[in-house]
Amino acid sequence: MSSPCRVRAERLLALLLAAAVLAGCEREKRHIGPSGPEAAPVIQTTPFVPGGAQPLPKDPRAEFYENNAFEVAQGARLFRWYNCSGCHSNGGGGMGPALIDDQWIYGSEIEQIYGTIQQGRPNGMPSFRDKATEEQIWQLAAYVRSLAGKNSQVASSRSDAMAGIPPRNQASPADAGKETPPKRLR
Amino acid sequence: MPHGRVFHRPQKGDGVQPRVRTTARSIAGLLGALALVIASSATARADEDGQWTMPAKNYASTRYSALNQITPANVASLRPEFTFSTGTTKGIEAAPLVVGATMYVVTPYPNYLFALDLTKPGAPLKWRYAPRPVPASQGVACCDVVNRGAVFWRGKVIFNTLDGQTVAVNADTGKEVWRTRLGDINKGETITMAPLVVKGKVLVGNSGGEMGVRGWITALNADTGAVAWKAFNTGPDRDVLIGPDFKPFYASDRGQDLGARTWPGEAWKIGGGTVWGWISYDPELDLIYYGTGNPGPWNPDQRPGDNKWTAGIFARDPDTGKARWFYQFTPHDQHDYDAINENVLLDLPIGGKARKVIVRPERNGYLYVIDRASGEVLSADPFVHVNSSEGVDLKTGRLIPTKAKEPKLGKVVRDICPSANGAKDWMPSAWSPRTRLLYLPATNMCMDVQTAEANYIAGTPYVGAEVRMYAGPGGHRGLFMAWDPARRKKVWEVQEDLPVWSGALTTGGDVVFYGTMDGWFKALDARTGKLLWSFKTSSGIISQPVSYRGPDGRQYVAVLSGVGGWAGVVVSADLDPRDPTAALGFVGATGDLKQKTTPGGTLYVFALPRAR
Amino acid sequence: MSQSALHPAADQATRLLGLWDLMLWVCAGMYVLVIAFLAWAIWRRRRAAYLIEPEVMVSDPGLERALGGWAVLIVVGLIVLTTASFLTDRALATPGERPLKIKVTGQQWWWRVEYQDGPVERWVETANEIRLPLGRPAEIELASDDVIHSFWIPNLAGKTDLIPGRTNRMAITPRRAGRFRGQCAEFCGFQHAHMALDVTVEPEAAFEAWRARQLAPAAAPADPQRAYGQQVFQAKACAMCHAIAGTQAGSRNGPDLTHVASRRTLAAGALPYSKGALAGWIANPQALKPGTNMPAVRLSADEQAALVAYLDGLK
Amino acid sequence: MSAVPMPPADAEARAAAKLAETWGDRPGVWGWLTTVDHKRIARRYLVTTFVFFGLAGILALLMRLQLARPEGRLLSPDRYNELFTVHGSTMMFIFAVPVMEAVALYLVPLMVGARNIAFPRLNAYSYYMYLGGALTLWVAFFLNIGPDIGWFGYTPLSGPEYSPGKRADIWAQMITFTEVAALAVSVSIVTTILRMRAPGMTLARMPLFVWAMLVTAFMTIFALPSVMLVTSMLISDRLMGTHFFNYAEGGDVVLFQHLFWFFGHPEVYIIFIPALGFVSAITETFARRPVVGHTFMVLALVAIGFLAFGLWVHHMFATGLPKLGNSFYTSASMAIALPSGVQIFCWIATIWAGRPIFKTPMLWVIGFIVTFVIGGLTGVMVASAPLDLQLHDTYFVVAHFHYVLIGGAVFPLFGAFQYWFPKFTGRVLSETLGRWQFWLIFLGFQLTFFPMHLLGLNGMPRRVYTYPAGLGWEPYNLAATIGAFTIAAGAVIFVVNVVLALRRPADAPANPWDAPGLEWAVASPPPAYNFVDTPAVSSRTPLWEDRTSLPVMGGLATDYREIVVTSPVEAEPGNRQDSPDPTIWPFLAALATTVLFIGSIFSEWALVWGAIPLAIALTGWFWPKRTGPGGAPE
Repeated sequence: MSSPCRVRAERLLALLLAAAVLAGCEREKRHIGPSGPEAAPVIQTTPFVPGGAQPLPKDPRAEFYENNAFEVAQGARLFRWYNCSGCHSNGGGGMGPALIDDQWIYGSEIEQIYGTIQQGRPNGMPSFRDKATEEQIWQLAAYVRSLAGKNSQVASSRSDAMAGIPPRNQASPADAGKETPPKRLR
Repeated sequence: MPHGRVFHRPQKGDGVQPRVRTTARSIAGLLGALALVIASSATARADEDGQWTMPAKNYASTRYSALNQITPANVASLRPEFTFSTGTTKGIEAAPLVVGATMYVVTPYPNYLFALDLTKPGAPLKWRYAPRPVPASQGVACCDVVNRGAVFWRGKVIFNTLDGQTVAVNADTGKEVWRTRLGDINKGETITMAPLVVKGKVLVGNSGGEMGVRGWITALNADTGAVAWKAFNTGPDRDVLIGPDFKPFYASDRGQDLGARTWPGEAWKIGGGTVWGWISYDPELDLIYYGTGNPGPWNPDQRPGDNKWTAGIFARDPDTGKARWFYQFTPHDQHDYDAINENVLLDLPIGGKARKVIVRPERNGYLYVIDRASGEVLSADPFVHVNSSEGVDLKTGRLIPTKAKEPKLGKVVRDICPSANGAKDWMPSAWSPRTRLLYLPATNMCMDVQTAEANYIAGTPYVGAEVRMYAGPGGHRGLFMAWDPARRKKVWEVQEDLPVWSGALTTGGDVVFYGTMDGWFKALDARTGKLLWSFKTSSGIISQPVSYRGPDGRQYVAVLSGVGGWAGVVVSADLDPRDPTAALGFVGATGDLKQKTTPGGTLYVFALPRAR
Repeated sequence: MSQSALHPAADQATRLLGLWDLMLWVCAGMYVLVIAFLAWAIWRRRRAAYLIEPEVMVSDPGLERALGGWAVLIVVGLIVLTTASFLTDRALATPGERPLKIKVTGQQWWWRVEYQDGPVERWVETANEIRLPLGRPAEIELASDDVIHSFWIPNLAGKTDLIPGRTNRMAITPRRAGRFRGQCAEFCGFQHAHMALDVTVEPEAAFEAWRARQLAPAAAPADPQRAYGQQVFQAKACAMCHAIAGTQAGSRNGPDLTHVASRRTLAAGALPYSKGALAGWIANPQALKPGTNMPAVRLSADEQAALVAYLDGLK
Repeated sequence: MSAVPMPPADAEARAAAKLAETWGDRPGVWGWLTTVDHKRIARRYLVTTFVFFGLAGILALLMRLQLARPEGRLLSPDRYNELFTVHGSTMMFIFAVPVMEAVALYLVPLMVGARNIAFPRLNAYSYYMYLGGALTLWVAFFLNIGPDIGWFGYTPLSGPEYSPGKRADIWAQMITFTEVAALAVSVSIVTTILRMRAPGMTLARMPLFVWAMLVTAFMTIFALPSVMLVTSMLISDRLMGTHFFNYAEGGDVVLFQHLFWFFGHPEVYIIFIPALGFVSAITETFARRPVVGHTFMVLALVAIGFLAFGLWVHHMFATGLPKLGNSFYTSASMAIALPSGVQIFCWIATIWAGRPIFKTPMLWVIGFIVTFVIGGLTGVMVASAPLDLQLHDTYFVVAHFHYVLIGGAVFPLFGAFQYWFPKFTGRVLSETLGRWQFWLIFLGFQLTFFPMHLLGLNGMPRRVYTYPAGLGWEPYNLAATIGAFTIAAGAVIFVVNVVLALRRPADAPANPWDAPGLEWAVASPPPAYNFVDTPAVSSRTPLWEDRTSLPVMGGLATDYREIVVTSPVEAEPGNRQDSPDPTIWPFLAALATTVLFIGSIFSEWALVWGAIPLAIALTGWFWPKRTGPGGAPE
């Protein structure tokens, strides 16, 4: 009853499935243990450098935070908890600029967003340097990227709240510039 | 088709000619009250000097200029005389001032003050003054970085800066005379209101009801800038300057320390009640009147109780600041119905007697007529579609909230009318003693609200609500109407597609002016509401038009164009209209504005062609 | 401290224990009958040989009559139990006189407790602890801010869920003073296990004294170190989530800490309160309660000591 | 002691050879993939379900290790949450329901005297779907993407805000997989029972196990769509941002619970009612007499089937629903004790009136009664709306449903396995090892789960990854852990027993227990065609009726797959019908469905693009067979 072909078929299926989901493994990791101290990334708001163009400095941690669903979800929570939503609403902006569009005053790279949150910016963005841990700033930055559709594969479709913007897990950076006015409700 | 539709409210027994009948009735009403008209208070009938020295024109806040060169007959030939770019891209809510032969224009952040020389052709710049407010103050200004104007007082132009300072500038030289820091942006305090000077005291109040500030009004010595008194609008009686003279009309406003006891714990310390709107003054009674903003946060569950003294009106002694009476339009406000609107001081025949009243079109949707000596509400009538409340109980003075429209934590409560900006926000109305009508700009919007726990983190928003606004019944978002406060009814109304966010101006020529958010500056017949003239300006209009007599003796009308404000911040701050909750929900209603106008401030001054 | 439905300290739990006793005896009786019958059936013919020709044509009128009797017995038993259950349910639903109104909000993974009793100026907020005056009914309003939780103090009453978007209510009339433990009873994520409530039933006078103390804003820092601690609290991430009445801190993401040192547990019952435990908790919350939303905030030794001293002074 | 009738030997042999050729499968992998033989598929189901039973059991042991002592630090809360979710989900969706169906798939056609099951291709499809679901869950679990939301997956914890990533989607799709499989099986079983019974097997003569499966299959058909619906709504919320469970936008989190338990409660009976069938069959054989009160037993089964749909709210008494409504569900929940009590009585009465032989299967039946009655009585307790407020979501409930599900379903299943193992494999399991297994598991079970009643009453909630010391919970937890490992020892003996038996030659007689049912009329294991000639039935216990021969009905074709369709009530032969040939299409269709389901975890477009290969596979599947006149192939 346990013929060898049966085992083989199962293994094949398992392999197929494994291949399908392995890619998504990293973004499912949930880091809930204690975390060690971290250094801030190098922050540079513009790629314009005297003496010729240079790539923006990349931080090795950026990848992890940006492509991890759990970290992005933590960022979404902090976005509400730390009153980011008070100024940026659900990403459409208000007292602060919109985050779901494709305009980035201080840069759209996650390291640059980290810098904006951590350092604050002179036209009204407060500095969260001591107000949030490094990990939390990464999480927030990763969530902000998801608002712009930069990492929609790890974004949640919605929160348990009033419907605001279209589902972020469906957003792509290409949509970010499009500003179709909302249909009149009612 | 940018022009609004004229809509005549049907009258009882109306036949085929409503317009004629309306006019006839107005005239009949006028005749009937002739004696009273003559006896009308000086507050509403100042002798016309052709100047415009304070945003509301006069202490009674009528925004009525008796100049009468421009009439319904000739208004069609109004044409721009000169323009002036402010160089700003934010919403301009201010009224230009005209003193003598100089016009003063104050801009939104960075709060430039320009003086224009009206004696020369094209009114060239005389001087400019830049107060240089802290840029970070932009980050704590709810609903655009506006400024609602300056005031002129004895050779000084006095105005407030976004970062919480009051500045007095020499009107001739543009040199700073004094500056006083009143607000702290790290607590979320800004100042956007236009000050008023009464008996040598500059009255200033703070903004930031969405940031967890504690509202106050203060009086500064107009010569030195020193604080004469400061009254908070929440907290114990000594802070509110409530003493033995305080005699509110209604029992619910009487008691010890209500400003603290109608709040849980120390919530009153961050409870709002700001003063970012209009102040009026009655020299006879020697009282100032001003309204207090919404209680904070918007989530009402965090502040059970009546939340005194927010969302109400104070009468105070201008010399000492001592409160005389208070009336709360919206006790325990649940929908951000700030009560900062203009108080138009009139003498009206009510019940056969002439009464000194305040006419107050309130954000909660009711037009109140209040005895300004006692604080008694004489009438309160809805002037737009209202379902957030069922009416005002005139016995107790209390608004009767609709149970089904009360926000519930976590739940979305739908179709609350009017929306958070109210039936009428800050944009002031105008009263014509000739037509005996109040001309009021209004909005027709409803909203969905979801409340949530608000976190007080100093310097960040303290709201606890998500809002999504949209057009009310009929689909038009704005209204401009004429209201007869004595007969307590609407006489005519014009429906506008976009919210009407500009103030009103009426003149001795029986013409009414206002602007629309897509940039049309309009003149209507004051008696019928008929559109007589319109002009498309460069940006949306959300400011207060004024009229003055130029050095050449001609009547001018001036208005600042420059879209923004809460209603227009979607354009001025380039918000994303895909988020209907953006800008506290206003983007839900005005998401299409970006396709209709662009930001940028310009002064427009109009006049009739010179007689040949 | 006790967390048991078998040692009731309130009317509600007592009624439920009564119902439990009834159920237990009725069910035990039934069980004894069944097992006795089974034992009899087994012993009756136990020496039967294997592979006996089966009986095919059988009729069992006697057994079928017995079956009828058994069915009647079951029905009677069920009627008794259903009636008892119904009556208990009714009794639980009856509100008491002069109820003390308390609102409990469940959050991942702690409890916000608001005493909404009397005029609003007398309202008090605390976290993870409930004090109840002996003999006075408490009416508890239950809500949730995130996921479903369940409010359960077995010594006092049965559980009721806290459901986002809904408001539930329950009544508790404590009859015995003492300290009890409550716990979240609906799976709510990582730290469902560490979401406990410290419940004290005490005489009304003691309760009022406690409430008066809770009503006061936080004590001003008594010495320079504590004053520094207060600055640290305000300057660092602490103030982003916690409130301390009488100071600038007013965030409601985490528990209100106005009188944190007067509580007997920390981190929703994860630790008994002590200055040392507080220091350990602040230093590394993720080690003690993995997954908690409290982050480990980087502090220097001085800052840490000052902060702990400050918080420990908030009696 | 075969009771098969003896026609002329050579004719019989020729017919059998022809039938074997007609009904047999191609050898090798192709034959494995294309088979539609209900027995082969059922065997696959059995092996797979038991593998996952073992795996889920290992998870239980890990949880018990964690809880053996207070403040255990063996597992992180995240890991623990995954463990109990995967344990519960596996036990409910991947073990309990499918294993009962597997036994039924094997036995029901034999018991009703049919050549194959109705819709055999659907049946083949169902297995691949089931396997796809099981692998989805477990592969994900091994990749550390195991769901961590409980087997019940309550919103909002399972919703888009509180379950980031794909964990909850994997859980939801696993359910869709397994429920598609279960629905396919149920449809096949209902049709087999109602239209393919041997002539003369009227409903009144139908064995109790077949009755039990008929009720179960109907319950499945009515209950499972509810859970498929609710998990699909959940996926839709998570993937597309719909608002079914968003209380803020008019959705309702409690709606999830209603829909889930509308399935979830009948689910318990879907697991438990087949076990009642096992118990009836075993009792009958080993008490050496028909079950007392057959009619009452059938009525009780049907009554349970109906009542089971009226009690789902007793899982939700703590949600604050209106009190009067709760009282209704209390009454209904308690009422189900009556049919259960009647059945218990009938079995004991059968033993009492018969001459029982205490072989291992019978031990399991006695273990079942002793254990299950406790579970039933605690069920009465938790059915009481007010009392449930103390017991709900505590270890009392853990104890209760393990008494019901292990005592009430797994014990009979082990008995059934011992009992029917010769039929499945042609080998008899060892009695000695069987008894060791019984006693270890029975005693280990009591040691594990009885203390949990006390834990629950003493306030220990469920689903906690650790607990503090000092609340008096330590000894009970330690006992439970020891008990759990005792059960594990019993399970090891079971595996050893099976392995040893399989190493022996297949020499079991057709009817080793001298049992009365038709399944014992064929060889052990049965040939591909089951019966040479369709039996004709005139009694509830056909093999006890005439000890030497079984009347048959001849005339069915032997050169192609032909079956006889009988009337639903009286089982009168009606028309003949073709039974489908082996085919690869169900496998391909299952593959296409798997791609669609897995794809729809990631994108709703998978529904669109995945439909194309699925449509192709189904077209191939249903492509009309070219048939000549009279139904014979051209």
